[in-house]
Amino acid sequence: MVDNILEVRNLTKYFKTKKGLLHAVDNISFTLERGKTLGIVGESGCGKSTIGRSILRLIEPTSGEIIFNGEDLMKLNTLQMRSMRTKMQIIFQDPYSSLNPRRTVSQTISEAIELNHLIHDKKDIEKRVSELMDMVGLADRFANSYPHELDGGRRQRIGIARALSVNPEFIVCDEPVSALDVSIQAQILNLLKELQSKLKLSYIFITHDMSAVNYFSDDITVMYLGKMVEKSPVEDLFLQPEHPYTKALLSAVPIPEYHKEKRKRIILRGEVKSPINLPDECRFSSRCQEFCDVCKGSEPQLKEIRKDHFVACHNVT
Amino acid sequence: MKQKKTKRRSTFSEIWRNYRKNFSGMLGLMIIVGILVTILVGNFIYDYDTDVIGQNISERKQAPSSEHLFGTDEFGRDILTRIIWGGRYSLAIGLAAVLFSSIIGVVLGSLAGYYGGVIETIIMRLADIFQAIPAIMLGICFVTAFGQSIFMLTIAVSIGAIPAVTRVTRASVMTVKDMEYVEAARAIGANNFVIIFRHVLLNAMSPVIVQATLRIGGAIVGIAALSFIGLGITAPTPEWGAMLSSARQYLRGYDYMALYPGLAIMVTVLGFNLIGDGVRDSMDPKLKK
Amino acid sequence: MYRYFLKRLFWLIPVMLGVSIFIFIIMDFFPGDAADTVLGEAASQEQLEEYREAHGLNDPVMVRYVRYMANLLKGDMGISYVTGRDVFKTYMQRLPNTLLLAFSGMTLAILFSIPIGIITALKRGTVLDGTLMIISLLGLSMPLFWLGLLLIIGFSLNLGWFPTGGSGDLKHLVLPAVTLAVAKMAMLARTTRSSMLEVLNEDYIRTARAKGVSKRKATLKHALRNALIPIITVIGIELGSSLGGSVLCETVFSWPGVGRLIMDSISKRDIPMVTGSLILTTMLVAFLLLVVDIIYAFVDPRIKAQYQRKK
Amino acid sequence: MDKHEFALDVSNLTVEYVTSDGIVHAVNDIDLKIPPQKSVGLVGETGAGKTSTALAIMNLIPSPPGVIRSGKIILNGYDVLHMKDSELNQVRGSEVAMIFQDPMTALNPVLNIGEQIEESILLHEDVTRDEAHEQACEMLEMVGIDRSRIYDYPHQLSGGMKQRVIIAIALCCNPHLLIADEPTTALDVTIQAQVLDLISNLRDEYRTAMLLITHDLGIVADMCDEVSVMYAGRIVEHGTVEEVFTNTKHPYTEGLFDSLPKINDRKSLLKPIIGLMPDPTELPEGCTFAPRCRYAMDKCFKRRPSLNAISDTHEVSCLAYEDPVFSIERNKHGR
Repeated sequence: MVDNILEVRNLTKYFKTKKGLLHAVDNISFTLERGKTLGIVGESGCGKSTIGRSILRLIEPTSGEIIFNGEDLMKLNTLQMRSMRTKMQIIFQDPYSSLNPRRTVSQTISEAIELNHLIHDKKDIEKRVSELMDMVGLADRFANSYPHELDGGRRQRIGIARALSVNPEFIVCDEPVSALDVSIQAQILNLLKELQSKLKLSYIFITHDMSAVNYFSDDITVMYLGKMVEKSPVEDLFLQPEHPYTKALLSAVPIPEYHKEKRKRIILRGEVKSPINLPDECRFSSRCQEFCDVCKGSEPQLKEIRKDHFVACHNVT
Repeated sequence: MKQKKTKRRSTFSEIWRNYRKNFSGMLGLMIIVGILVTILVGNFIYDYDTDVIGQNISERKQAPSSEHLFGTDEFGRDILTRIIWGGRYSLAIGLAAVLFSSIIGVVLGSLAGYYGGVIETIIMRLADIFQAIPAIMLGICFVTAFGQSIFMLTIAVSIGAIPAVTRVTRASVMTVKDMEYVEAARAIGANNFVIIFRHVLLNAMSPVIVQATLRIGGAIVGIAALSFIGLGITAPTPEWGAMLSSARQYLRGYDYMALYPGLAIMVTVLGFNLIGDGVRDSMDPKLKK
Repeated sequence: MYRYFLKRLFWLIPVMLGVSIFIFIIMDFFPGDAADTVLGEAASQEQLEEYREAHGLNDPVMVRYVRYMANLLKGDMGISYVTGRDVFKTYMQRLPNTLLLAFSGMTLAILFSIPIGIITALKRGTVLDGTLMIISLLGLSMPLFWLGLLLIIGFSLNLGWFPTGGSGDLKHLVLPAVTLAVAKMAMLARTTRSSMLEVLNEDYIRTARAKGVSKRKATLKHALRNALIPIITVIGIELGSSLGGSVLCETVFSWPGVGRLIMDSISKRDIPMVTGSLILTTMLVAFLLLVVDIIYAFVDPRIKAQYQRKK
Repeated sequence: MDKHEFALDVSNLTVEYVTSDGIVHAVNDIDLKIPPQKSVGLVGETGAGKTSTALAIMNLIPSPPGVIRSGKIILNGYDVLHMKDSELNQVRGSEVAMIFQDPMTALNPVLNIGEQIEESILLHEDVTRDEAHEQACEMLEMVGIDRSRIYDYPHQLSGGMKQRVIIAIALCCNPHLLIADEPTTALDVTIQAQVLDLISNLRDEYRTAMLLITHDLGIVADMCDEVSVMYAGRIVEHGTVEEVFTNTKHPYTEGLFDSLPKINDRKSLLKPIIGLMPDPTELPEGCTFAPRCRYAMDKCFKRRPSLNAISDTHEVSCLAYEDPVFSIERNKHGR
């Protein structure tokens, strides 16, 4: 029996805009095994961040079920949801806008402990804060610093400590390293990995960086314009990508190795479709290198083509 | 690794640190402190009934001299004394008016910005209506309708500014509301109260404070203007605008009577404008290098 | 574009309704009423009451408002209590004077302030910048009515170049227009400067410079047009305030404009005149701001695109 | 050989920013040479001084607060730092052109893209307005945008298209040197591939030399012939791409490689560089990388290394190589 910490079924989020309905997330389903990491990759505007926020109901999903530890989060009221968020947390992309500039490091880290009445004694809270800071590799002397006095890497550590402060079992990492420099990225990725094994955390790892997701995740889903186009264990996806978009995405990643000949790349043409009022056809058809008549007919559904490997493409069977 | 010092520094002291480096801001602060001290000292050395409003026909309309530095008015009262005494009205009403309009505007603007929807529509339409009527007309009508008490004057001067404050606050709150740290606060279980006060309002206040400091000068001119057209503080109370108004009849030959009260207004307003510029420069991160 | 204009014009209706209700209510608080004004102090209590009853002055304020608005829609704004003349006609007689003053003041301000703003932005941190900015700060801090008095003392009484007040030929216009222009000039120069400074730091200025555009041309062609939006806003607001708020300038120079009309009517408790004038002035200002909005679209294609999408 | 040996020859360039918090030492005494038609990558992290170097080459360092303290920049024979403004304006855009990092803000929002391309042509070529317009249309097609869009405004284009318009502006006067400052950092991966592909095709066609500034070693591997690695305002290693990638010499370069997750080897562990880049207002006395370097010795904290040649084309700035047997780990275990 597999122990799933999270199961998302038919998650959908539409935003109402002046021009029409914006399909941010369209009918997404996946499961996350306890202690594992699910990577969600895709380019800007594909809805990956909306998924992360919808799971915590920071954004109210339009429809769908989010089953966390066997309980459907969509059925909880605001208060119940608030206490449920001690089990699930989120780490944000931008280490600048994700910290309140007027709160010190210790104020930011201790806020959740106080709000949720996890620890009552002031001394114990202090102790817990310094324990958390230690855990994420922040020296104690920064406790009274303000975020603007610190660099991006340290700020991201504060964000991680804030998320850990409520002892969560599950964390959504929303592009946690995209805004950081290469050498700092590696520091943070290693920290997150280390914390995962130490605290038995389950992650959803949202990113646009294929190498990072490969390093970090067990399973992976590829998103395009709010739809899941491919889903599989990481090794399988990188060895044998099936969806034309995944193939293009993988071939587009620059590889930092010397190669005599120019690498062959799939260069996509055309423009990304507008996510508003989408017609009933494959969303990738405007840029697809394997486009044919079937693609215009209807929207492809996810099919299992190998064990655990799902693809949504008319041309893949 | 070298230990990098991290001083504990609050945002307020950070702003003050920037402000101190601002030459014109410090100049403005010096002007205003100087004026405040003069008014305070004047309060003790001049007696209202004899020195300020007491008439002295024998010394009417004397040009500036060593005895009367700014000369005397048509009732023989020393103009310098009256200017010093009159400063309290300008400053008190000016500051009170800005405080009043800021409080009302911030409350309305925050409600509109944070909650949106119907509340926002109602508040912003009301702001449209009040902004459509020219501010000075609004003040004039208000004083005519409700009387010329100090309280009503304060409201008359501030009422025209409320829509602008509301707009600025709303825009700022809307920007801050979308910041990720507000979302993070929600994610760790903060309720609306905590979010509004701890995370949104404090961070949304900079533009409001900047705007408020820049508006003090305008409020002081506002009260002087009302007095000038006879709707503000009335004789014999010495108010700068009222003094200018009565000096109008004596422009020919006694122009010094119109000179000094206006100069007092200008210097005061200049002081506050300099402070306002300084505050803006030290609070606006865009101008920081 | 055209449809957007109509839509915005349509939007003005609720705002103007709100404005008129507000004005009507505040007029209700004015001390004294038509009976007092028309019959004078000699009238007895009975006569006053009789008059009030006959003219519906004892009706609730909302009833009177509806009656007023019904008349207004027929184009009838009532008759002045004091002069007995038609409110609308009286207002329209005064309006050209106010428009003349406001527009000449504004033109003067624009002619000087925008070049000053551009020069100070380009020469940021130099002595020239400092001097011009201090002068403009002085201009901004100077109360308009005091400046008016100083100009009268200097140019009318001492030099005798211009009349002290009243209207008539061009000479009468000079001092009030200059007075009005000075404060606006200060405001506009400062706005131009800060707006230019902001724009000059933009990436696209660097792009232009990188392709070999000279500094002068980058400023005048690339920066100014982008900086123009806040400048136009301020011009609009200032023009609006000088239409509605010219009371002070008109008082100092006895200029027979709308502001003086409203002030005189207020002091004489001529409520129909005040109500009508305020409503008309407000409409004028609102319409002006609408025109400013339309001008934006010509300057900034992004805004134009927004308008067009709303078709 | 061309009449000039190098498309770009920078020597001893030092750029500082004088701020109220102290002097920011952005670029410290660097040399940079680009042979005609070659492409050199300038790699480094945020704050390494890459953009300042690029702006100095254009002589467009914002001043104040920026000051070019010393150095010589010879751009295809032109001494950029000692030219009159009017002459400089002739060089910019025709001899050297630049592509900027953020396509969202690099185009003027109130001018249509046609006007912005034509402007450059009219400035540098003796053509009529109509001819310039026609050339602009051709350029637009060259970068893969339909000529019917010439009257579009920037806000009507996607990010990738905007960057292509910027490329069109840069290349329309056939410059000898193209400076591309993080040209794809703001773009999605698939769009990045499009834009890089376009740049390298056009560069081949126009035979333009290129200085490619980036933080992404992968892009360097695809696009460049030589690479300079920059750290805290200094160049710490320079060589051909092959040398630097397969025979890495500087510990910082090694750290950069070890910080990257490998797309085809997910099991390999990341070995991040410890610590942070030093504050550019107070650079350490010795080697600027010493505080973060795992090979650092006492002398590294005291003495500043200079860039020494290892082979004809490979240079490294590291004191450890005074010991002839020293080698860094990356090369010991193979790639």
